[in-house]
Amino acid sequence: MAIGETRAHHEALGLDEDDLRRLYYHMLVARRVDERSWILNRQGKAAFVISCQGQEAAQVGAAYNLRPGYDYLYPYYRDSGMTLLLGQTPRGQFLSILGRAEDPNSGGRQMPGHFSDRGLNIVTTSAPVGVQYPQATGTALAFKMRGEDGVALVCGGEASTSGGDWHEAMNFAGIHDLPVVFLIENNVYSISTPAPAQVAGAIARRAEGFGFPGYEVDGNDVLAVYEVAREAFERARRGEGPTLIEAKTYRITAHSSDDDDRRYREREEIEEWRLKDPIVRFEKYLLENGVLDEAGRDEIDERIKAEVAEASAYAEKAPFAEPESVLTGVYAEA
Amino acid sequence: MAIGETRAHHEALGLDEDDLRRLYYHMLVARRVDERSWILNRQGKAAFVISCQGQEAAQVGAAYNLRPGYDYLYPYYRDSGMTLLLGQTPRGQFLSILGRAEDPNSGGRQMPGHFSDRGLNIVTTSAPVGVQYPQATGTALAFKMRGEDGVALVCGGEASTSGGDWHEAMNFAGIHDLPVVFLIENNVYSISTPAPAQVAGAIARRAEGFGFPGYEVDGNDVLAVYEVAREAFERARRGEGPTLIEAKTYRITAHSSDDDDRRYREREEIEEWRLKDPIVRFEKYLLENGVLDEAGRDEIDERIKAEVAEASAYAEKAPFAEPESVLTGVYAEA
Amino acid sequence: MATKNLLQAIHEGLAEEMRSDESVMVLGEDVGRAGGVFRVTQGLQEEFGEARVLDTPLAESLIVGSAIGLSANGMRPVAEIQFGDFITPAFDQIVNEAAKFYYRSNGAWNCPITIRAPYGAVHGGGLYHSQSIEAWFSNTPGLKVVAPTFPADAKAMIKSAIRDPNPVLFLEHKRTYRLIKEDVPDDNPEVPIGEARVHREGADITVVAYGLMLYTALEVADKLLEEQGLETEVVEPRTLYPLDKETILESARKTGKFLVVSEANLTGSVSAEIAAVVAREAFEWLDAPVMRLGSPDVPAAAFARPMMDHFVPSAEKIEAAMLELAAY
Amino acid sequence: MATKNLLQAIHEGLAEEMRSDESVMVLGEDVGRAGGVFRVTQGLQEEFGEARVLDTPLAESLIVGSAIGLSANGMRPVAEIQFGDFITPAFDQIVNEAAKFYYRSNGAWNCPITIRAPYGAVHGGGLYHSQSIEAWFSNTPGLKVVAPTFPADAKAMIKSAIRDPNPVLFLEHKRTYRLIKEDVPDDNPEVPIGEARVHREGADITVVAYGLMLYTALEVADKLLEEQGLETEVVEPRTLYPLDKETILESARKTGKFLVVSEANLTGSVSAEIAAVVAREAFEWLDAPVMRLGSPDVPAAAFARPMMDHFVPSAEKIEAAMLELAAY
Ligand SMILES: Cc1ncc(C[n+]2csc(CCOP(=O)(O)OP(=O)(O)O)c2C)c(N)n1
Ligand SMILES: Cc1ncc(C[n+]2csc(CCOP(=O)(O)OP(=O)(O)O)c2C)c(N)n1
Ligand SMILES: [Mg+2]
Ligand SMILES: [Mg+2]
Repeated sequence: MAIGETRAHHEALGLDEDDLRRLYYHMLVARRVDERSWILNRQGKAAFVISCQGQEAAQVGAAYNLRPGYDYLYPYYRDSGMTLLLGQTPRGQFLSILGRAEDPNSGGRQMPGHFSDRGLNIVTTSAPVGVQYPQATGTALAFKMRGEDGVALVCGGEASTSGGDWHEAMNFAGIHDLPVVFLIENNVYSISTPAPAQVAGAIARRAEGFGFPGYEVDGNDVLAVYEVAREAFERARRGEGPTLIEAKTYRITAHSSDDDDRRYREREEIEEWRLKDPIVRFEKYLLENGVLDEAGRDEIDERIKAEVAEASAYAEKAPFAEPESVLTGVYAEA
Repeated sequence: MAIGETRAHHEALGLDEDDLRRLYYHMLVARRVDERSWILNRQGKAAFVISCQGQEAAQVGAAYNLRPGYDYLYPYYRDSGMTLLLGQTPRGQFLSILGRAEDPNSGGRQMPGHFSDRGLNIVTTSAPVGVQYPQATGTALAFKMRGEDGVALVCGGEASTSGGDWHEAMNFAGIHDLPVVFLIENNVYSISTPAPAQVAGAIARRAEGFGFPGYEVDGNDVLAVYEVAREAFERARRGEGPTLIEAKTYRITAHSSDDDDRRYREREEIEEWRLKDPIVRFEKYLLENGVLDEAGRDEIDERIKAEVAEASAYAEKAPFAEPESVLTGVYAEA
Repeated sequence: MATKNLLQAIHEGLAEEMRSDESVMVLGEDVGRAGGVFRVTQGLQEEFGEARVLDTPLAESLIVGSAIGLSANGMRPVAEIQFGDFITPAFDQIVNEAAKFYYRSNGAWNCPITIRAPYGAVHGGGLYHSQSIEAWFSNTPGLKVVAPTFPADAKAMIKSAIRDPNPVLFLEHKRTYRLIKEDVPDDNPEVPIGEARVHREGADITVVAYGLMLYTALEVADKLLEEQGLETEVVEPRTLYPLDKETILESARKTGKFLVVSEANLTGSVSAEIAAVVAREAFEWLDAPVMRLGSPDVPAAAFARPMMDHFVPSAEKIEAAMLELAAY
Repeated sequence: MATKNLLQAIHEGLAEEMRSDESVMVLGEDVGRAGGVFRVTQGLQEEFGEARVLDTPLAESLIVGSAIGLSANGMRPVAEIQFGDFITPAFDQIVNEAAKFYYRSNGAWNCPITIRAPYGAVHGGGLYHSQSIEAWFSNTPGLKVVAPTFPADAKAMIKSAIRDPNPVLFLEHKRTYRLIKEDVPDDNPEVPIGEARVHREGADITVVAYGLMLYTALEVADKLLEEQGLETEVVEPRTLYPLDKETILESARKTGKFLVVSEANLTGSVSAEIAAVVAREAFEWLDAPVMRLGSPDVPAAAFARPMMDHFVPSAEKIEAAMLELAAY
């Protein structure tokens, strides 16, 4: 499926207008939080930013199938679109970006993008790329052992398929028909390395070799992602096993605030992809289908912007953890 | 391709009768050396045996495409059929099995089956399963960088595809069209674990996902293996990239002399596979096609047995390395 | 009450935990029908089924990684690594993941997994079935590394490991699996992680050792008492990380003469840490240099028997070191 | 002659080796057009082409494993690990493969590869862009671990590493990349692997340090000389494995007061080995306990700046330790 127009088929998917507005809201909130983070970075307030921009449709579309606090999510560092959808807040995100004591992910211990939320079953994440895949299969196996219909959604960029962990997990999931959904957000770059130097063949086609389905989907089409992910979640809940989804998308920003992407990609390429911006595309769909009008859209955006401003301001004023706190919490007590 | 009769097509493959006798000789020599090793083990002389038995066709058929000392071989521990074909000797094999100073692989440092021969470009091997795959891609890359037409043949059991190293190497080989041939000797077991608990989907089909060809072949048919491997080697030499070959075969012996396979497999299963013994099958082909007669076959076998007896006797009398020698040779001198 | 060797004691500890807690499970290569290459898990699959005693693919990163994910979803997995030498592919999952789960999530997620790994040189094992792997893991806060030697301790400590809310690497010396039997009562006392054990008291010298070297040290200590009246205090750390510094230091301060023996390649081994702690915190009490004895700095034990025997510290070498120390 | 910082010096050493030996090549993540995330390889791809400066997939085991295979077929690869924290997936290929190639083949195959890895805490790096990884690799015979600190040394040692017929792990402290500049003459003298460097002589106390801690120790030594007339001898190991014991011991015996400072989590760090060697072999000369200072035993440096600054040993802490030592 090539990247194209969002298909007018939400009714066919069983999504009502509230669903659509929810999807839209969460895509936009992720975008606006991200944009604000860059401002904090440019102001010298945030040491590090790593962005979801461009990938919001893939994230929100897939994660919309999760039952928060029941299913498990193993996100990767760009998946703020998912964690915000599940119930993390802009405030929490800014607290994390600024490394404050109240950072819900790590209390300021970890870099931004290292999500964690026990209540929401967002499993604590780290930086080594790919480690989440075997972990997610274990979580899925626990569901299966107990006869529960929980699903583990595990995500990564296309480069996360280059490491052995991805493969070991794919094989294990295939052997035991585990209820796990692998979502690869293929955004064309791994820092500076373009996909052809990273990925041989085609990611989605690899699932076949493990005996389960793999789909390539237009990752900038939130409904298309939702649809294929829904199929995957249902399959997992029926006990039929894993699914691999490769969402073709694009990283609009530099890899992170530490990266200067002019070293390795042309401005034109980015501009081209900006035209395919998943939020703009979905907006168009909503306008065309009468779900939103311009005023309604502006109203949502204003609401989000206010929320983001408040959250950012809150975080900026929030205290750091005590320096000495780094010494504690190394071992859990029985 | 199901396991069946050896197809009468050596002429079509460009193999003459000398080739066939060479193939046969090397399959048989590997078998007889292996059988003798078990006797040494039962006599308490050999601490450890790990066998090629049942896999000789896959090994000799594939390795017959190697140019010794030019192409590189990354064998795995069962590949004595390959190393003997390339030029290692039964004497060397027994010296290794008995851990003697003259052991060509390691001077008694390593367990049997850890092959190494600098002159023959058999790269030193170890025990951790799967490590050879990335190494083989590096070796292939060096050939490619220098514009040489060398090929790296790298081998492992089906369980060696479960670890990440195999996958990382497959991906890298696919990206750069490296001249490497991956040979998986699928002998149904990984120690006690049967293939369905080890391998999801189908190994051969995984190559597709990396953009290069994968073949499943009757691993007990030496000519069939030779044919598909020849195609792979030619492809590599033409600069067209890697090939994956899954040779379906069977481990006739226990995993090793330390293993008691009655814990996990039925005797009947083994007996069934004994009927498909690759050596017996190839013998039948040679007899039917008039390449050998019974007398000729017996003559070869007698010659081999004498050679094996001499080699074993030599090794039994050969000295161990000085105990103190373990202290030296840790670092190479400039 | 029954006498058991190390292997049986660990087996029994596992079985009892699995009986009393449904979330406890075992996973690893060939742990099921085969019962593991050393037979520690023999019979468990029959009793607890294929799901709770799971044969995994040959993929150590997956074994530990999936154990982490199982623990995140309510299970208490015990992962078996077939040989310690093959734990290397799981290094990332152990030191970067399991060990940091609790700290990095600011206490929200913990990681109650146990990783069992046989270690140490064994005849016929060669370079890759022999290594002493403890130093790789003893610079990693968040992880616990235990290496009990005696059967009763091992049974108690496998239980402590399983119940511990943190990841525990449980090391088993292969040559001690069947070396001795001892009484392992049904109501075996608990042995908490983090407590060393004083095996014999003595006023003259201290020897710290674990694994096979502990047995050898105890034998030599008996011999030197008998032959020369030398009173050796023998201390077994049992937990290698974090160390029970107090017990070790107490002994060092008492005897003033300190030797640590381990089978690991000497340089960079855990015995370096033990020696460093003593050199720092018992300095004023020391009557002799802090001594260490280990294997030579070569990759690992060789296959050929005479070569291997030259590698592992022998009773003679231990005796010589003890006498050298005593002579100060 | 030009003044260069550490990063530039390493870059220049690499470039010169690539110019003089066609078999030298660089591979790693983003080393090509991007020139590496720290820019050490910037410009190399333009000069030497895409093959000899190769962007690899994100797969550290592959990076090291393929480097091994390249070296087995005539190349001299320099593998870059983007951050030392991510070397863990390559652990098996490094300690079980590269380090054992020569020994296990009884000298037939060697493995002349260099693995560069930035290490150490840096602001904003958090737990996974901060670790001191040297202890993981300093119990592995067959491997060499070097960690030069000053630019001229680093340039010379990257060349020594590339030319060495053994695998060399080349550690670069991130916070020292641009910290100082010094003259790095074109005919920079060679620095063999395995030789420590005495940065300043002194009769009162010895401080051993490397990486960022070396700079801090040198500053504190200057300060204490000026303020209190304390004469500190500062020794930099430069090679962490195997150690230059002679130089370290000579200094310990001279001053009788010994402190080793490192940024690694204290317990199980390389400084344990250094302390153990001194405690064993300089005992008779010691006037004080062998002291160590390191980071606390917590997983790694935190993200938030105040938390990170609390983690890394500060000049104040180093000064306090030196004064405590001097007071004996
Ligand atoms: C094991 C490991 N190696 C290297 C890195 C450094 N690194 C962080 S993100 C990244 C690129 C990942 O690319 P991709 O998976 O495509 O995700 P994207 O950033 O494009 O979303 C790299 C190399 C890492 N975090 N972990
Ligand atoms: C990384 C690693 N884990 C575990 C082992 C122990 N081990 C040795 S051989 C083997 C089974 C390998 O099975 P397969 O790849 O199918 O080869 P086969 O023995 O059947 O020929 C195992 C588990 C090992 N050598 N390396
Ligand atoms: Mg990407
Ligand atoms: Mg097999």
